[in-house]
Amino acid sequence: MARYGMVIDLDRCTGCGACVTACKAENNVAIVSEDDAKMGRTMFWMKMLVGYEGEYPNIKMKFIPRLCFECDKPPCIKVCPVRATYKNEDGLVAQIYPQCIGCRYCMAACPYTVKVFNWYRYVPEKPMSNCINPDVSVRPKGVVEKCTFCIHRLQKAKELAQAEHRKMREGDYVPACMQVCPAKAFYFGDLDNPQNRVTEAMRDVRGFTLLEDLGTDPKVHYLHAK
Amino acid sequence: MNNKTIVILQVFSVTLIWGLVLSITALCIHLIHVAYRVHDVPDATVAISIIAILIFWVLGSILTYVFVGLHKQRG
Amino acid sequence: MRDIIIGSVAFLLALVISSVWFIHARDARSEVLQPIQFNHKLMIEKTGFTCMGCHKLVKTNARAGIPNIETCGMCHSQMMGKSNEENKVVAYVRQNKQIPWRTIYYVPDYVYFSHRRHVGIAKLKCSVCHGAIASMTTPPRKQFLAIKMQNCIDCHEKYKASTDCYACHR
Amino acid sequence: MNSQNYKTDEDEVLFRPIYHTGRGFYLIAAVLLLIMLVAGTLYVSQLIYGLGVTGMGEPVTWGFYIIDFIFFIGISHAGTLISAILRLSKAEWRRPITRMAEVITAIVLAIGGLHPIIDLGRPDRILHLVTSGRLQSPLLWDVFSITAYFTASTVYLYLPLIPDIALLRDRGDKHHKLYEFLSWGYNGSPEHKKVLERAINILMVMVIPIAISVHTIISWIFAMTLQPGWHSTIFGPYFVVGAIFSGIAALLIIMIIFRKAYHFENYLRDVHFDYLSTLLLIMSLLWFYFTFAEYLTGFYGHEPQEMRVFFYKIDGRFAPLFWLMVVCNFVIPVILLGFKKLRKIPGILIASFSVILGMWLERLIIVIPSLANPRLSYVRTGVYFPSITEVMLLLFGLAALGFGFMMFSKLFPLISIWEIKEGREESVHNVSQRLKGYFPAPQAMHSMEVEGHHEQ
Repeated sequence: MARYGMVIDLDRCTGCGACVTACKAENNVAIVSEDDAKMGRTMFWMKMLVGYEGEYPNIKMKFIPRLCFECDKPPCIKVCPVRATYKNEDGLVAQIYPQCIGCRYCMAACPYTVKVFNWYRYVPEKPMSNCINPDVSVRPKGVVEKCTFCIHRLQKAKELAQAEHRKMREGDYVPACMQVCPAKAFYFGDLDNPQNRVTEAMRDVRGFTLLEDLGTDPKVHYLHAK
Repeated sequence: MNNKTIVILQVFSVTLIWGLVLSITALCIHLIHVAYRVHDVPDATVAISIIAILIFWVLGSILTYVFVGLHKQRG
Repeated sequence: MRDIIIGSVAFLLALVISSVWFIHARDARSEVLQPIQFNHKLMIEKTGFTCMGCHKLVKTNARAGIPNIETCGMCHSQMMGKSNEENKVVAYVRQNKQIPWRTIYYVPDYVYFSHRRHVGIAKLKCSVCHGAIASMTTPPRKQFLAIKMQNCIDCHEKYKASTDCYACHR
Repeated sequence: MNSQNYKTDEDEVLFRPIYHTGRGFYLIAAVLLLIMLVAGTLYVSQLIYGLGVTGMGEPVTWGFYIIDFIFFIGISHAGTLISAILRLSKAEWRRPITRMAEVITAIVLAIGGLHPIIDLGRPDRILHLVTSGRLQSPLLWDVFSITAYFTASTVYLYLPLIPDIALLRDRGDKHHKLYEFLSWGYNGSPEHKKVLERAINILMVMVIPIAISVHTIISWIFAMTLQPGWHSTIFGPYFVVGAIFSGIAALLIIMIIFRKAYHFENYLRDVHFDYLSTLLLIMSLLWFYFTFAEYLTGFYGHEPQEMRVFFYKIDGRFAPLFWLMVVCNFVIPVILLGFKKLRKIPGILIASFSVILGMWLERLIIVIPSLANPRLSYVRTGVYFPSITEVMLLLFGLAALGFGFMMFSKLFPLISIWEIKEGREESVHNVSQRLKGYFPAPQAMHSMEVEGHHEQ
């Protein structure tokens, strides 16, 4: 079984936000009203975290595209009371919407706060309602959702590979955020395959993960020269 | 409503607690079964269920003990 | 005391009624009537078509594909027999209007179901899910194998297919 | 009403609330019902529109509901635990207060147990807990422990109630059949007494670990996560201490209110309030010790993420609430209960209310700041302000507690009559016997009996 992971090169990232937009469009992530946004209910599976380094006037902005880190030892799955979130055979942390009872315990347990909750049933308004991706479900109200590494793409890619009687190749399956990145800051693929570019990038000395000391073993690594 | 109905109702109320106890037991066994099937830390499930089942069985037994004790020496 | 009895009886009654209604509402889907009483059996016998003759995408696509009037029109641009139902098809073809078939089998949007996976790769027979549809003289009115997760899982377990939720849920 | 025959009963006052209902009762009941109705309507709107009607957002994904959940379950420790401990330690002064404590437990547990369901985004899927529950999740531990505690405390309320029900049955006035049904044929014979006593003895030993486990497990919901401010080993005992603390305060409030309303002055005497409030004072000190230990270790370690939460609490947005909590939970009770002069009914009532408020604030201060300051420091600090729905559902809980208590008082005596009678008949003798057993010297018998009165 594969073990999908990602490397994001922060030195390449310009903070343009294409990944954020692509993710929102690809995964039918709801666009919330202004009032809700003020209450912190904005929904991002891929979020651009902005950090500031240095003191005025020598401020350096730091952009960190943050998606679900698909941890190898995820703290969120331990607490789920109904197995709505679990680690599947591809090493992805699954989030099964029809199973979720909406207790939001996983959200409280996730140290990276990657999960978002459907506070309402969001109905896309007119122009956006034409842009629903049929490959991805529109989540009902009251369930937790998160980045899936574009699992619908994996489902299709696996099936196509099977239909063509071959193994999955690198590049058969990439998440939307990586596909659109103009700076080519993303590497993605099977971490068990040492020939992949992603495994190569993971060996880079610049590599680090967020909150490494928690021992969650995120499968999304960052590259950043200090 | 005569005395007989009352006694029947009383017996019914005791069976209720046993219904709870047995359903909790069944639930625990079911959860252990599921945990084994999906390989999701079954030993922890077993440990927790043993405690839960034990507590409920003792509770049910105490209530039954009282019920039987109060009815045995009736009249 | 009487009030209590009446109250509890009413409560139990409400509970029974609501649970019966709940179970009933989940199971019994009203039957679907198609605009044309299509005869699968006759079609297969007369033309020698297989299922794939009309449902062309079944091996290569997620959806099997319902033939459009262009497909029907290849033969039925004029009457070939005398049946009343064929008459309707011809009428649709002549007016160049799609036949408003009604959906019987559907999966919710959070489920990824693909015919390619089941027919193309796993080589399942259509009858596994659709029953003896090839020998039916009228279109099916309801799902042969109800689209329920338990049914999927039973079969997946039987054939050792993946039962990972992420294999189908999305 | 033919209770005239029984007017001679020495404890007639305790039966009175069952047979006589004043106008004030209806008025208060109506107000409480109205509150519950309004809250119920708001909850229905939450069911329809989703949890968006609350003030929760991200990263503060738990709000009032979870706070109320901990708070109410905490209050439930009033009862069974205190009454079990007092029974176990043969504290004779417990006799008039055990029943009230147990009733609080049963009612509050039912209310508290509802809160996680209120908090669910999809309560319609609650059955998933049965079909595919994970016993490894602390939430499921909670489901089990609360169910166990609720069952145990209801049984523990019911068994000591049986003799009283039998008394009511023998009076034969109101709800005769109900009492006949509930009394399980108890006739007060020595055999029956023995059976009941034995069952109560087993139960009270069993109930204590269950009660402690319940609040420990609730604390583990938080402590099992990696969040700063939650991931603490001290949380179990800290929560239990807080729970008993707020439980005693709630018990004192209810005792004072119903003593006034139902004229129980002869039964709930100054000595009971004195002892209970001393217990409250001890718990207040203990609470302070735990709080101090918890925050000092966090502060001394100075882990950056921990410090973000720490300063948010004591110096940031939550500082007023934090210091109000300290005042309510520590300063006020210690002042009011520490001095004998102030430890009178009004002072105790004020202290109890302040403890209730303070303990509710404590739950708030545990839940919200940790969520508002996620570990990942790039994430913005969250804001949370409750919506009217959440506030009303808190009021619903309080109203339901009051209403449930009032309803109970109309069916069963609020003070355990048989225990009072037994105490009057037997315990004076028993206690003096016991006291004799405490000391070896037979010469000092006379002076010791004087002491004995003092002690019980």
